[in-house]
Amino acid sequence: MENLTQLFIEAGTLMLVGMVFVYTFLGLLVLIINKFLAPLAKAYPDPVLQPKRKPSTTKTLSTEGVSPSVVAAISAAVSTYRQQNKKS
Amino acid sequence: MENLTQLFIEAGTLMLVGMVFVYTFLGLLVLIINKFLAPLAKAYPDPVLQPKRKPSTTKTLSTEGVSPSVVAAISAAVSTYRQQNKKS
Amino acid sequence: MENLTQLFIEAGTLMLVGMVFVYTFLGLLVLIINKFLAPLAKAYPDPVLQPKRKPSTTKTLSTEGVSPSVVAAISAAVSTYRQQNKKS
Amino acid sequence: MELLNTLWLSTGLAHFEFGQVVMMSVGAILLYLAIVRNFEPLLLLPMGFGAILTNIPLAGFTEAGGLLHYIYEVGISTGVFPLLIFMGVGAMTDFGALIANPKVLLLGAAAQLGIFATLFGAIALNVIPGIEFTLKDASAIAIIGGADGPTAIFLASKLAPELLGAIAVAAYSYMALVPIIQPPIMRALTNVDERKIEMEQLRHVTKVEKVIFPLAVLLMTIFFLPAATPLVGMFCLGNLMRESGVVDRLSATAQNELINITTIFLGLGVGSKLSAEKFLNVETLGILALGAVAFSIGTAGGVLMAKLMNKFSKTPINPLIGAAGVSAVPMAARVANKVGLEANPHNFLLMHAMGPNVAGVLGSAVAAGILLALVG
Amino acid sequence: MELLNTLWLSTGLAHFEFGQVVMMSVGAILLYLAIVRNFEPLLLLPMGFGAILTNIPLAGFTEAGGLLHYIYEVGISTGVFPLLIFMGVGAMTDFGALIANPKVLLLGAAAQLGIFATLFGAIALNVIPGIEFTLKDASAIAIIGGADGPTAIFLASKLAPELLGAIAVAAYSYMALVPIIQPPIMRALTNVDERKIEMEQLRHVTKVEKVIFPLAVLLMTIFFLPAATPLVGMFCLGNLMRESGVVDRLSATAQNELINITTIFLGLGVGSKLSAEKFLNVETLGILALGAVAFSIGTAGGVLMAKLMNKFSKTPINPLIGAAGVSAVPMAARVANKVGLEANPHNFLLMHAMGPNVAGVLGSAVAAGILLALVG
Amino acid sequence: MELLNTLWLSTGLAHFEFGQVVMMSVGAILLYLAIVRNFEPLLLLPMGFGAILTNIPLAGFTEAGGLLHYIYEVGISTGVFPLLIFMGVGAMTDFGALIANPKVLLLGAAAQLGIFATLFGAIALNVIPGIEFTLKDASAIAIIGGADGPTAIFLASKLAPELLGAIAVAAYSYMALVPIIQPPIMRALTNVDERKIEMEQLRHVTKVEKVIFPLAVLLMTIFFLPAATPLVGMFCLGNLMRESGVVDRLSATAQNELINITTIFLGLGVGSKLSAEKFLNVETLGILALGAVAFSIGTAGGVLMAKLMNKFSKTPINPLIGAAGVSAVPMAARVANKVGLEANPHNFLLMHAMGPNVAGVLGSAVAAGILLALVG
Ligand code: NA
Ligand code: NA
Ligand code: NA
Repeated sequence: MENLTQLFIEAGTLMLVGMVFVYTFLGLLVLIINKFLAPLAKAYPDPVLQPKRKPSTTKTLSTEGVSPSVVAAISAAVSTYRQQNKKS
Repeated sequence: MENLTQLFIEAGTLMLVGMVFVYTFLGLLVLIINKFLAPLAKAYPDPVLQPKRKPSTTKTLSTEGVSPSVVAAISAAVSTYRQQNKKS
Repeated sequence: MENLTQLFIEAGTLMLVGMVFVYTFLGLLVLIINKFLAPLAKAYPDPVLQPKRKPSTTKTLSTEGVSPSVVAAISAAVSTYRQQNKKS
Repeated sequence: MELLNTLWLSTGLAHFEFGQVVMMSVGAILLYLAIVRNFEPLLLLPMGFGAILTNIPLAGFTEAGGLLHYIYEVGISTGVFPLLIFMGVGAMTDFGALIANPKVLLLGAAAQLGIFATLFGAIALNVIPGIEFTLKDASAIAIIGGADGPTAIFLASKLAPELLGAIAVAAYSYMALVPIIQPPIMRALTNVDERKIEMEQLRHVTKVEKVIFPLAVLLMTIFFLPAATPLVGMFCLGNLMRESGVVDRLSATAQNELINITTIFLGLGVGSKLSAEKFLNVETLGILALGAVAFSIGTAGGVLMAKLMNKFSKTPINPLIGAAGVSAVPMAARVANKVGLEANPHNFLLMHAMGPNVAGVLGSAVAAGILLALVG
Repeated sequence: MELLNTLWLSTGLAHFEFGQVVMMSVGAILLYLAIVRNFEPLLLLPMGFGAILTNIPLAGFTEAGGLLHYIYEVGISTGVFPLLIFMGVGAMTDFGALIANPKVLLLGAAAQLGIFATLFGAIALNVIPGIEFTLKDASAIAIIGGADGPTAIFLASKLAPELLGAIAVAAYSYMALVPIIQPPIMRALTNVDERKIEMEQLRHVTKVEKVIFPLAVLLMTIFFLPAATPLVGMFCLGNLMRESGVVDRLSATAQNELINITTIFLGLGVGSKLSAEKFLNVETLGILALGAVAFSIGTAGGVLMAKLMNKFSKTPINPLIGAAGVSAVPMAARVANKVGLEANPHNFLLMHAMGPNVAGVLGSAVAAGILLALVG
Repeated sequence: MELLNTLWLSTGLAHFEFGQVVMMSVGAILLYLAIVRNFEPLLLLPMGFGAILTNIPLAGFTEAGGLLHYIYEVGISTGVFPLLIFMGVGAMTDFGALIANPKVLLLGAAAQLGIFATLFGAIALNVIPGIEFTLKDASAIAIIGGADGPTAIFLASKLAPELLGAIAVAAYSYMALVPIIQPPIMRALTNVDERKIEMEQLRHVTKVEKVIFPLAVLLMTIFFLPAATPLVGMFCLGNLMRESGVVDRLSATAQNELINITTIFLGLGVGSKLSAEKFLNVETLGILALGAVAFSIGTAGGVLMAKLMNKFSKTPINPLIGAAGVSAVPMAARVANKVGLEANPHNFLLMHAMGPNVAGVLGSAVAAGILLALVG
């Protein structure tokens, strides 16, 4: 049983040392992020990318939200027609 | 020549035993499929999937089959224009 | 210093032999290409492939270059409207 | 006649031992869990299959010259396969949620209580006759509480290779069982009001932070725990490849083909340790029991720590996200999100739980390093 | 002057032996067959290239420290590469057609006559002076009749590594020649009415069946022929990964990158066995002759069995699909389809021929297992 | 207390040596160059990371059983990794521009002056106390002038493994510096009129030519320089897989996943040679100095040869494309294009410079073969 007691003591110490170490390690990491990384974010912000306007590929079924090309086409067609009508 | 005869006997036996074994093995597999797998097919049929109707992405060049959004846009544009004309 | 002189002589010879060999090797390759490969090009020309005309998938935002389906739809809509107006 | 006898003796039927039949059933159960129950199939499918192959009489898969023997020796006893998996996992990990709210690292620390308490428990099991765990064995078993497969396999291959099969089975099974194990514990330790707590939206994390972060983690590991640098180092290498943006083709390969190839081999190789003589004993039962304890204590540790932090924090912390500190990425984070939604249908905790979730990976790698340094 | 002499002595021209020149021509012929005639290019291209590299004087590709030496020792003498290929092939195989009409398994059995008759033939060749085939040699040669590359390479590496080069060349060459070898035999053994027979549409096979099937095959192999479990097991693992649907990323990698990488190395490694002293002898001629015999007998066996079955079957069986039982997937099935269309332009046999085709893969893996068990 | 001491002794802080700190800084600088300056990141990122891992006290990455030890022994000391990279590069190389205008091969030959002059220079450095380069060392250093990473690593691993780290660092650094090193030399050796020279459009190259070309190169290497066949052979195998069009899946894998996996390991393995005792000495400074000389002389050699050829050629040759003969594909070709555009905004030299660029790869592989044959 002596041996087992010895093992228990070792395991208990290991538990204690281990948890303290893990907390210390990750706690230090919290500090590092707060002290060094977060300021970096302000010093080197991400470059503002002009959001490449991807031609929207969503298909809309309602009248609202029609794609710009369609609207442009219709405006052109309608105004052309209006002018033709005026002339006549 | 004795040695060769011996080899021939061994090769012949191997041929016989081999073919019998292959037939037995694959024949048993036939049985297993018929007795065990085929009934499984009835017990656990494939789930009937609602065929996901993908929005059709084909582009049409004729007037028929124009995509709904375009039709909606045009209807709206034309009816707007019609109302404006009426007012004037 | 004797040893170093010896090394210099070896290095010099190596430089000479190496450059001559590289030139000879790649020079021979020039010959081979001119004498053997180039004639092969005439003997076995590439088969002429009918270029598969991919349907153009570019989307345009300006009125010009509106996709054919949109134009077709608008023409149809407008001409329909025109006829309706005439009748009324 | 002699040939027929040879033929009979070359069938499996003539040579089956009881233990092999049982172990092939274990393999079949693993396949069932993987395929039907969708329990961590990426590893349990090849592992279950490997377990079956290993126990085929006469086939010699694990003897010198056998396929699984080569796989094990090349990739697992050297530790190479778990490290490559770890590199791939690093390349798949986004530390954004953690960098945005770094104090959740403490949740990842708290959940490692599962590991160290289990170590104590494993030693305690020595009172049972038939079980004799050394401190090395106990450490290898305890790492199950890290809820991280490659870490468990790596440590077990170094400290207790003869227990590797049981440890890997326990680790992956309980990882798959996280949605069953965790919620009762989470509900027992919190009240509804706590579970309803909504957290503030996370700030944007810049590219520079994400590139520096793996290097900072590596540097700290070098300073304080070199024994953890194989695991942490490969993880950080993968993450750096991902975030640097200059080696996208390497990052893509590490996340896909390389990790896939390695996973197939890792599963088969671990399965090769599921032989009757190594698995069918009371120690395996002990390991399975300890694994459940480890996950439970880890979960409790994370939740209680989160409750404590919520008391002192300026911004509110939902204690449920503490449970994600055990890692089991991303399952535990999803569980936190689900339990949170039950209490408050507008409370989306997923992103907040990803922080402690990846912190848990770091935490258990650090714990593995401590065990290697002090026990190995 | 001395340096110039050293330079001359370091050219290949100063060291060529006649055998090397001949073997490099053999390599060039393999490249020609692969590139211009499209004969099994995936393996014949690297194999032909490997044959050329192997025979370069002074380059030492197959000596200790040489690239091909490493490839051969790591992947071929261990059997690892053919087994990985087999896993990939399993992941690419759809057993649906076979499960829907299981009696075609008997066609896959019948076509293995090509293997066992060739074994007898190889022993018979011993009457020719200069040829001395042991039973092991004869078995390794006979497996050419299996019309399955990885099986042939695996068995040859175990039973007769010194014949591996000739056996692999024969196996892949005749597999590529299937569209030339099979049709005359098929036409000779059937009449037009038989070739016109239309077969009933196959029933739908469910996912559950497809998942259970590889496990059933593995179980039978374990019971009756453990010696075949390396080949059959890896094949079934690949197929299970495919059909289970839970590890799609592993299945995709096994079917693509992993099998591609292995194929490059397998081809180079096999090519390294195409050295003059191992290939340029009368035994190689014997092997090439026996290979043609093996494919012919296998084809005939399948067709005749199909004719026999057609007499007793309730549903009609077109005898042409018996020829697909030699495997050579999917070439032999396409040949059956093509010859069928000649007789009846509305008769599409492709799906029906896929059943015996994949049955043939199982059949020759089983045959390889028998040879390993009884002769190895 | 004892445990705390063990814990302290297991931190890195207790064991750091000065050399290790310096070498980790070197690794950090390589990472900086890769990530921020975009210097050959595919190799410098894993190499820099490997350098850091290698120098971690207690971690044992390069000791028996360590990850980097395995990687180095398996892939670099055998020469396998550089050869696989070379196969992938071959599969990515289009020789069209070279076949269309074959005389640019002479530019690729001229640029190899960088190699052989540096060999002489390395021997000359022996006058400096503390530097003692043997002819083998000098040859391994000289190959930096080939401006080709895998060739340099392959040759260094054969001739001077203890210098491998410094040689690889120099080779990749100067390759990345090509846009800075070359333009001043190019401008100094040419006048504006020469730089304005427009070249005729290249003829179309057929598929047959492209398929025969790698075989012709291989045949010549077999005849005249077998020692170069490992490098040239694997390169030609990759190119043949690409151009033959019959093994597209193998070619795709060689160009992507296989080369990516190998690159990660090659970088780590080379990094493992960046240990203090092997790198921190006056020889490394010598190597870095010689590398700059090598690139400069190679560039000058190519440009001067192009000027000479322009005098005798029927069709005009812009001397700038001679600089691309050092290889450093495709950077050097882009530099030639850029400098050309400065003098004449309508002068697009890129395609014309690709010819000498790929010729330079062949040229330095041939030079490596010569060094192996005469010095190795
Ligand atoms: Na964890
Ligand atoms: Na077969
Ligand atoms: Na070069």
